[in-house]
Amino acid sequence: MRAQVTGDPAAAVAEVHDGDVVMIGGFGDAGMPVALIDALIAQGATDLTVVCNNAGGGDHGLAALLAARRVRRIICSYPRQVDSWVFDGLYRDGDIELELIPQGTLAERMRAAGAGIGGFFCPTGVGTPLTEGREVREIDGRTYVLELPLRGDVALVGAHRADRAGNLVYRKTARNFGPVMATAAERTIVQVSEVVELGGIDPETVVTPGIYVDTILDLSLAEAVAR
Amino acid sequence: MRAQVTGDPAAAVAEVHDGDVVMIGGFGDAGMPVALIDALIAQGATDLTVVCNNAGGGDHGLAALLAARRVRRIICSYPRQVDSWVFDGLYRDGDIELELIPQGTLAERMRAAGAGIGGFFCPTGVGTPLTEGREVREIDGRTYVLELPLRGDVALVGAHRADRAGNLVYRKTARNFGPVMATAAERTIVQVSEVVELGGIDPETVVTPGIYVDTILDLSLAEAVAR
Amino acid sequence: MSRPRLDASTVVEHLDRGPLDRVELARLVARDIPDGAYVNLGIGQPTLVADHLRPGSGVTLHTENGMLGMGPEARGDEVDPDLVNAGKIPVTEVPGAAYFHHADSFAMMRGGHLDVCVLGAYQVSYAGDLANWHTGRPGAIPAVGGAMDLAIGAKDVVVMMTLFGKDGAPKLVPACTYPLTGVQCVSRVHTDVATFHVTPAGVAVVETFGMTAAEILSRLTPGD
Amino acid sequence: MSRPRLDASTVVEHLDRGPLDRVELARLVARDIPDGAYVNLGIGQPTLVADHLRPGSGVTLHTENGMLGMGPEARGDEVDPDLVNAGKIPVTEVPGAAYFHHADSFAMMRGGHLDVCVLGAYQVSYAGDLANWHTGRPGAIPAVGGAMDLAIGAKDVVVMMTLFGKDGAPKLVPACTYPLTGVQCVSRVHTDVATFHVTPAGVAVVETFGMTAAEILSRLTPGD
Repeated sequence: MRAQVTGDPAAAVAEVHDGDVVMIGGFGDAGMPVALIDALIAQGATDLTVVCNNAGGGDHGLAALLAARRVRRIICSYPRQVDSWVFDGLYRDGDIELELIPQGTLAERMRAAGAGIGGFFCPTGVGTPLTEGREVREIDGRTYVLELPLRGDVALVGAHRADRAGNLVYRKTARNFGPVMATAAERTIVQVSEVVELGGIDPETVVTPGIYVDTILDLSLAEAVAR
Repeated sequence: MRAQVTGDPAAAVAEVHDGDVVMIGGFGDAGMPVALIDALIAQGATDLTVVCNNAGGGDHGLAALLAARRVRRIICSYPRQVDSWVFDGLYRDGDIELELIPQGTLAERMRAAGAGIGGFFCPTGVGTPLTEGREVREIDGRTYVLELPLRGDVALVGAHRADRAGNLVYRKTARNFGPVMATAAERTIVQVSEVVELGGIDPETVVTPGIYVDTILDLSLAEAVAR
Repeated sequence: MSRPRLDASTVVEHLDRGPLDRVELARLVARDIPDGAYVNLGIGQPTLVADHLRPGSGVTLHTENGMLGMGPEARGDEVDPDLVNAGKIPVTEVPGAAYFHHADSFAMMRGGHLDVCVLGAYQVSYAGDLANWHTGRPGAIPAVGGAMDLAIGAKDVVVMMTLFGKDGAPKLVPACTYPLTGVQCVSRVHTDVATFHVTPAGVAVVETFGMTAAEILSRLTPGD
Repeated sequence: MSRPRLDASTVVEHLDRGPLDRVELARLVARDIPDGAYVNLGIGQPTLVADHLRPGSGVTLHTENGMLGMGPEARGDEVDPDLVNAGKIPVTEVPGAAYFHHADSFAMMRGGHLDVCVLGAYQVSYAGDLANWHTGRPGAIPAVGGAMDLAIGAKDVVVMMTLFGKDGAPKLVPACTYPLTGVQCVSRVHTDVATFHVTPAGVAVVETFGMTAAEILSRLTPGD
């Protein structure tokens, strides 16, 4: 169904529930949907499983969500950063579960979820501790491990611009996980710097078609509301 | 390695060999690389396996390649068209082999080849004659059939515009199979209406990154040569 | 598999009229498409449904050859050989359209993101099996296109067909005799004389046109 | 697994000098990257290689967070928080760049389309096994990022490291004791004192710096 546009961050994340699997876009801070995360913290949903490439840096965004103790488990490829002290502390104290997945497998498992693929044979991580005990198969002389789709209840995505049909474009490497998470989650909530009228995005340049977008937080409206 | 640009159709297809698996872009005539196919007919390679959504229409392009009896086997989803008389005749006379694959599975098998996926469990065609006798698996309550990657020796792709780094953009629904075939073939040969300098294509709008492109036939040069 | 079930508590019989013609059938199918839905209309008769979508319904049309926001068939100067629908007919784009390649387009279909697809059929079984790609006749050249992907992909697979063939044989059958397109995938069957919902318990007649539900049932199961 | 093999017929010994420093090592790695190659440079020391690519070499840099045509680190006004490399350091784009999402970026890597990747390592085995993501030390927080994808994806996986650890222990070993990143994936090992090629027969020393091949071999296999 057609995407809804709002300027109210609270309304945008109203339907996130305790125990949800929440996919959060971004690679470090690039593409991280900070306004949506802040709204989610205020909203109060807890016992979340977060899927995100990193485990947050500094004290803002995902790190703030972790610090608020809303996340039971994080599925990511690279939790350790110079400024990942919030995650590091929780992890060392046993207060958060970590599932580590190679970055490309993380992306591909979400793509599989979005693309209706039941599973795929992946060469990444074969013979390493990260695929230990898993089903392997030799195909055409190469060994692969079976990977299953990774689905989300909600995706929080930071994009650059949307049109009223929900089509999205991103900026530079802030594109990263947003497009694939938008396909993998039951409900996709996006924050953008502006929403333009139909026709305002060239159809040849759309990165995420509107079919994958449920709710758009228009930050230009949100700022107007805040003022 | 960096893409080579040429205005000479013969040079563009010089390295296609007898027995090659040749992927040919296009959905009907939209995106069909007719100049490259004509050059391939003149070049003479034979005993080809062609992967293409359709089996050619009218007497031009792929139909002409079939009429020249260069194709032993065709792998496609939709051979039958109102004007597919060339294919129809060859097929009825037993002069061409046909492997029929659901359109999305055709695309996904090529994507798998390009993406290093060894195989994937696909829900399409389960319980139908097109997947009879194949390995099936129930995952999460749904039945899937195992599909394997589909690789090409060569892909012939019709795009709209290239830059000197080989980045491609397409036009409207002529995009179709080109981007995925470019990833699935050992060598990708593209025809474009023009090649622009570096910086002439916005990096945000590139559909096929140059890494997937080996040879570019610049039709504006080809016309200049022909004149 | 269970027989077609007649749920008398919900059936609406339109007996003051004859069967639906093609245009009326298209209009009926269009009526059942929710506002804001993403919809794929199959080649042939289903294409007619587009003409009956309410302006302002916010329905977005998908064409499997790589587009959301497909507009009406192109006329005159609008014809662009690079812009065609799944039947290779030149079409137009509406504002807010998006193009994507074939792997992405079928990921969208297979991944269950389309709300509705409308397909023609040779046969639908009481269990919702669909046969619409191949007659299986000797000499017929098979072609499947995107039919199997649509059948398993869309949230709602709606079939549009006449209920009986030219020879009078029902197309809603206990088990398909034609090669299958998909298994237990159809959710609704719109025909000229009746509309059926496919449920886990079987097929329910929900609306009839020019015939009573009892008449339809007896013609569907003449041997009973 | 076979021992490191010394192929005396091809080794070049540079004995009029000491070991390579970090800059010299980066220059050497850069020298071996073919013109026109698509290359991913791992986080840390491998990043230095970019500074030594010959202008006009036509080498295109890939960063796994979604870009081909990555330029040098951004300075001053060039810094854009939306444009970072795999180490989250602000970078620039060169003309002819392209952006793509993560699934597409790793499809490119996993699909074998990158010509070369250059990675740091804790250990490389004689068979070309790579360990570079986790020390396995108690309390260490594991993080893998794109290391495993690069290890199995690039046509040539080139390792850059010192040959011996601070404690003198060789990092080129009969079998890795650290958790593996990839199995039999390394094709070339560039170190401060020697360059090795990994072949199906084992590891061949091809060039040395400040030590003879014989010395290196004896330090690698002290127990022999």
